[in-house]
Amino acid sequence: MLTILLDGIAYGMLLFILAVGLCVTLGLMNFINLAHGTFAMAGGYLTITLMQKAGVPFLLCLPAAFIFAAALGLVLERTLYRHLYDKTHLDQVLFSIGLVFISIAMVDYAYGANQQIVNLPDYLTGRFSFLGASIGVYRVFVIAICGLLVVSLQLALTMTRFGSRLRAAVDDGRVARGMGIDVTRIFAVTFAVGSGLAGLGGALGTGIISFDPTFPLKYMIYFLIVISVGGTTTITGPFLAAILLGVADVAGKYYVPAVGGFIIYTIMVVVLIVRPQGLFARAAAK
Amino acid sequence: MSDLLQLENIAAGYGEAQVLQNISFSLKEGEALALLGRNGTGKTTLINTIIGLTRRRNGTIHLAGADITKMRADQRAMAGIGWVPQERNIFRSLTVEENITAVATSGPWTLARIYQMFPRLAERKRNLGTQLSGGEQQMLAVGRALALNPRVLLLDEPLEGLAPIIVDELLAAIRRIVVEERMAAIIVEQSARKILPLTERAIILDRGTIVHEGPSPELAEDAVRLANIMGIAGTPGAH
Amino acid sequence: MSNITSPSPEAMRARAVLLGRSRWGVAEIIFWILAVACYWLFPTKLSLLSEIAILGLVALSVDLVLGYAGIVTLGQGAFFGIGAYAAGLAAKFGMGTSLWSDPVIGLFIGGGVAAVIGFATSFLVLRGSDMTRLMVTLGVALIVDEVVNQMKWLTGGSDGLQGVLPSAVLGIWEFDLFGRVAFVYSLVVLFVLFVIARALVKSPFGLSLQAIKGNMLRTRAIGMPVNARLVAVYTVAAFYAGVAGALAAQTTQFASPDYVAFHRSADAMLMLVFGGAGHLYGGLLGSIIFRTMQDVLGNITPQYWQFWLGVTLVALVLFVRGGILGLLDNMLAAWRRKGGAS
Amino acid sequence: CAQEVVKVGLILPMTGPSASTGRQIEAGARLWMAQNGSTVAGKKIELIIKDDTGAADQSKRLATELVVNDKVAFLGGFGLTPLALSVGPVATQAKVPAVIMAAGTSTIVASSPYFVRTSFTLPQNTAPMAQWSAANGIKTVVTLVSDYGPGLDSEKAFKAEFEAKGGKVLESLRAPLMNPEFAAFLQKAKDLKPDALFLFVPSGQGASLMKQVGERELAKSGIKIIGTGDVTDDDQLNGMGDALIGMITSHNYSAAHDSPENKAYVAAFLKANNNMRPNFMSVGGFDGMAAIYKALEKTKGDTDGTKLVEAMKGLAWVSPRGPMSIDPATRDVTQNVYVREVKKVDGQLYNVEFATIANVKGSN
Amino acid sequence: MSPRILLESRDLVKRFGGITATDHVTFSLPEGARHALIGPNGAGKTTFINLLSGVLTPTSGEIFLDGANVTHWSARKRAHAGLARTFQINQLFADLTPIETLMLTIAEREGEGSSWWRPVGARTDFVDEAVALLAQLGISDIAHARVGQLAYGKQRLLEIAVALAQKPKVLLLDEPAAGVPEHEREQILDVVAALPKDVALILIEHDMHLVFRFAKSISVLVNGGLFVEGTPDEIANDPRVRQVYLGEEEVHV
Ligand SMILES: Nc1ncnc2c1ncn2[C@@H]1O[C@H](COP(=O)(O)OP(=O)(O)OP(=O)(O)O)[C@@H](O)[C@H]1O
Ligand SMILES: Nc1ncnc2c1ncn2[C@@H]1O[C@H](COP(=O)(O)OP(=O)(O)OP(=O)(O)O)[C@@H](O)[C@H]1O
Ligand SMILES: [Mg+2]
Ligand SMILES: [Mg+2]
Repeated sequence: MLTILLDGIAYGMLLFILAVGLCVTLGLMNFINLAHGTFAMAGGYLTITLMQKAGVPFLLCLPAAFIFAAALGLVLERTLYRHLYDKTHLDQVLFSIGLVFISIAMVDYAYGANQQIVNLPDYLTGRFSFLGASIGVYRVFVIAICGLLVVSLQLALTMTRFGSRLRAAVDDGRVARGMGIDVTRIFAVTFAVGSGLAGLGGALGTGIISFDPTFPLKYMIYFLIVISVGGTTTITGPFLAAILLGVADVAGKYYVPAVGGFIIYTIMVVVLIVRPQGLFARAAAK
Repeated sequence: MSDLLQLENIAAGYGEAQVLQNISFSLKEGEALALLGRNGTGKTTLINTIIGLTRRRNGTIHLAGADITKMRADQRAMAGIGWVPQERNIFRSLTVEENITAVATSGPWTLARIYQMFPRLAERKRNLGTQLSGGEQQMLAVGRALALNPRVLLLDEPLEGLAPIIVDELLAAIRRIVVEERMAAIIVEQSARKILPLTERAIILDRGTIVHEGPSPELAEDAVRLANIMGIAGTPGAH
Repeated sequence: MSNITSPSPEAMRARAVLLGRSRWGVAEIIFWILAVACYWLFPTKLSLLSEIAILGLVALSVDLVLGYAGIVTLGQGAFFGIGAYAAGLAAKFGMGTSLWSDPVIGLFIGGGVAAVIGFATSFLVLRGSDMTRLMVTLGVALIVDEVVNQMKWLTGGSDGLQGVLPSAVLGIWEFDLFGRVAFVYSLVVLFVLFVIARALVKSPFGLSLQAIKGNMLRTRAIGMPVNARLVAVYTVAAFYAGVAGALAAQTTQFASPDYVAFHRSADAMLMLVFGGAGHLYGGLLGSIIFRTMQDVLGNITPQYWQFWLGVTLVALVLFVRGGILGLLDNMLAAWRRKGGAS
Repeated sequence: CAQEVVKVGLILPMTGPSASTGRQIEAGARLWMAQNGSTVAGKKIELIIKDDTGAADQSKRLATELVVNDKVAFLGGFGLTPLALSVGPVATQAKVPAVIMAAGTSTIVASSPYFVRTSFTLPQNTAPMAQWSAANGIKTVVTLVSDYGPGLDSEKAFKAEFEAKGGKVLESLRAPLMNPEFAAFLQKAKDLKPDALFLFVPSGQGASLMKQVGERELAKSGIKIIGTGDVTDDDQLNGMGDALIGMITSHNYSAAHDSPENKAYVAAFLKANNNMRPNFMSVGGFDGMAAIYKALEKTKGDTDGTKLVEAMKGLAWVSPRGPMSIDPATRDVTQNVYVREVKKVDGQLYNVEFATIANVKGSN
Repeated sequence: MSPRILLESRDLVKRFGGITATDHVTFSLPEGARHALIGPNGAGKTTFINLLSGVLTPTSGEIFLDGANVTHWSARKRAHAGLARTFQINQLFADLTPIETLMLTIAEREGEGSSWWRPVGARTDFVDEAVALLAQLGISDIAHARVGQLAYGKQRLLEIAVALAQKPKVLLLDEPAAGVPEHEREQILDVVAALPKDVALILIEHDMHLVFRFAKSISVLVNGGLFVEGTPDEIANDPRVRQVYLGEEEVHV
């Protein structure tokens, strides 16, 4: 019983860690960045390469993946993405799917089509008991990192002026510029952070799932579900949504396997009908 | 030499369309300028060109002697240009207070002072931008521009939608700011009679060019002339 | 004063302008002539061409919902799949003999069932932002996908529905291996539905959809039944997608869960945006170019065609506004300017 | 002088989730041609590869085009069951033999008289696992398979064989095909405390599954992990980690198969493919080409489809996987199935074969 | 016989969280009324109009339109029953042209909005009516331009044209002249005043010149509640109104 709950939370955290970067680019910047998975994949493949080829310790790979993906994000933002902020959502979809296709082919070219796996260091494998239930060490590790991320991101957004300047820039970039907000820089920094988080998510993901070139498409639906159920105005929303979805999915498959496959989708549809802005969106926001 | 803002031979527009041609004028510290003209003659376009949000095709702009022609809008704002857009453009997902603090720089205009000027904003400080009445949005737009502590204030129809009693107060306040704090201001207004008494000079635009430039009191006294220049049939302000 | 005067010059002009918009243009006529000519121009590519016609029909259906009414949808694949399975099952159990396996009746069955489901789910997309609608339609599609997978006894589950043997079209034309009948049949169906869609979007109904897309608050204030309009167009679009699915099932003679899958919906939307949304022809052009590129690139480099497709998408968005149609517009304008200068 | 060309059209998933299947088969087929020359019975063989992205309507369209436009003498490939099934009517109508080199649901071959299979079927590969389990002290089993055709085939075959031999299947779990998370199923299996857990997931998903099996420490709680060789796919096995050591599977091919033919095959394959290890998909492609060559030899270059299918019936040869033949009655593959254990050999993980069940029929 | 009451609110309340934007407003509007609603910024004028027109639902209280209780009717249904309004901030269709906007409105009024087989221009009587309306507001020149690219003032005029095209029984005008140049403001009100005598009008406006030129009766709203009602004369000379709203403004009645 408790094990199922913990497993559900851990699964939710996996969803969240993969989606957290998207909370930033899609949620805060209002950019439909379907290429989010590409940045996560960059972090994942970097980790795989560093560990397999260079023997870099896993824990060092995490910050490396963040920095690598952030740098990649920054470069792409400066060269390509910045031309798309004032285009329609549909253009953004088309553009970012294009990037996904490109990245799939490139990774395929470099690494081949088969699954890539890393083996975690011993101190992160194994299980330990907790109130009579047992849970994997790595899952606890992921839960802890997610918790930390949520708190720090949420603080950064609500307690600093950066958050409100960012939202102003998203609301009306033209006027924000006229009010002295350096929209260009704010977007670049935010996009880099979002991409970096995606990379970190990918790196952490290597501990649970395997990577192949179709990763950005395969997980896209999951990212989007977490964000839409959680609402796009906060970081805590998707965090709680991820937990809810994870627990419901795992519990559903455990107790009623026949309908297990429907659960996540049904929750999503029901939530969005009852609360179109997402379950945990700021009530006041339109 | 004490020109604070100087436009020379400006031509600008949107995309392919050119709206303004040959605009030259200057503004001194502590001077208020009325920008008049009929609908669609390019007043807003001129304001937007000064702040740097149109496509400039020709000419230069100087602020306090420095060439700001090539600067981006946000750099110009930081260099000392405050802007009240015609459509107010309150940031909708920010609260009233955030709308001000997000753009504020240090200077005499603090949050407290803005609230003091518009007590209504203090009462509504937690409302989101979209949850304000039209007039409250207008007050916030003015407050937000002041929070930048600019040297030049560009006000695009700032009186629109304000109650008469607030209009009086705001006009008095602008007057005070210009005189006491040596801020310069360009005020766009549809109703000349409200702002001519307040300004030293007036510019009248027609089809994107300056068709008249002169002291405000002169225009204010000579209603017929004003009407002629602006191409207005009726006589404004007369009942 | 009496009102019985001849209309003013302005009124005459306005009448001309408004009616002019629904007149068939030269470019349009050329487009359809070329479409017919394809039968002789590309005799070896007829099955690809009928697939393009079918995809074009799906993109057209997305255009009605997305391009005109502004409802972002990632769920059109569900209606396509439902249409395919409905028509496929009808043909299968009609055993190639009874009326049920008649292809034309199959189209109505496919479209009809899809329309019923479209109507039932249309109420879910009346509220919310782009993102919400995107996800709700996607969610519905994923659920349909899962249902198809689970109902193995009926649908054949993940192995797909086999043994779909539609009888000859109108009892005359048997489907042949070369895809000749399939192409002509698909093109005719596409054209008929296109003409109806064309009338639809040029009518007050179509205009009201564009208005809803532009400003809901105002449409309600002028007394427009916004929800009824959205339900109507969503249902019609579901019918279109269902017919396309039925066509697919009949011409390929099977249906598989892949027909309901997420990428169907995504492709349909991509093709539409690629071609240019909100002009009817965008979806058609998009599917022609998108699919042809995929085929050509896939033959050159079966492993890495996605790369070049991706590059094209990115370049198109960066350099052109409004997809392929936007590009054509720009080129036409440039050509005119040059012509005027010389 | 112009040599007459015989075209072979392979329809494979080269992109998308099943891309690795396509790559392995293509590499296997090309290796056969490299080793055996491109001329058979005086005719030049030309290989055409088409990417169907794993979508059945594409497989069907490509098959039609290959038949109508390219006039291929053989179709081949087919990464997944629905992809093969969709091509059946085309093969029948055009009378072109279609060689199934991957798809593993037992019923496919019966759907067209022009289908011939050189891969394997799931019942074929599964039943030996059940026999071995029953014979080795395993009394209770929980099965966990992917919820689609081959998975259900495998689940059914295991249960039938295992219960016929006196064992008991406690629960049959099915995980959605596209699913990154197995926690709920594995925990359920663990809670049921069977003697063994039988696993089947398609090639490519084994890594994720085994990662979570390892994490849940099922082996530590006394549950033996068994399955078909799809789970311990050679393509990925080496990366899956030492946790897999000791896992028992049954399958028709292992890269560690001990025969001169296989040694040569593996060495050549590694060399030609940038050190990618061949898996069971690759031998499907390799032997598919073998069947095509042998059939052409038998007909002396006659490309009449019906004659070619006739020629393939009863073909028998020694493949890298061991002896194999095409059942003349069913056109399905008959081959040895091996029971294997994951072991470390020269620092690399391999499926080391330790028991052989000879001449298992693909379908009957 | 007292004139027919076209629009009425009883004890209407609207709260936004802690803010009471409309505070027990009981109000009635007879046939042919020329009524002005004034009050300080944020007094609740727009909110009151939003309640009447069905954009917002009241917290409590009731609304009657021509005798029918419409409190729970949708905005659409109220529009069909003869209620039209303009918005304080333009609400137009940026991608359509003015003529299309009006065609749409007229078609909707005549119940032809869902006709789908005939092209938009087929009803020539609608076209003529739309053209006439544009001429009436002096914006014939921009009939075929994209609304989104019009100067603000022109959009303002179109906003009013749309409401007029509905041929309403009751018309609510929320600062219709805002952003319109002074000399054109009177033109707007002249158009409005030329509406049939039995149409009831409510005007919200901060331009006292217009208000006192137009109104036959005036209500002053303060802090959500009705502060005073009276003839223009009474209001102009009410010291309390001067204190909370008019200030030094010269008012010519
Ligand atoms: N975004 C735009 N794109 C193209 N043309 C525009 C745009 N905005 C304004 N214009 C055009 O530029 C001209 C000047 O408009 P502008 O808004 O500057 O006038 P204005 O004097 O401020 O009028 P108003 O009194 O109505 O505010 C108008 O003809 C208008 O149609
Ligand atoms: N959605 C909302 N949430 C919270 N408060 C709101 C909301 N909408 C309006 N308000 C508040 O209700 C009050 C009344 O607003 P309303 O727009 O009705 O004023 P108004 O009389 O039209 O003012 P103005 O003359 O400035 O347009 C204002 O103080 C406003 O801040
Ligand atoms: Mg203006
Ligand atoms: Mg208001």
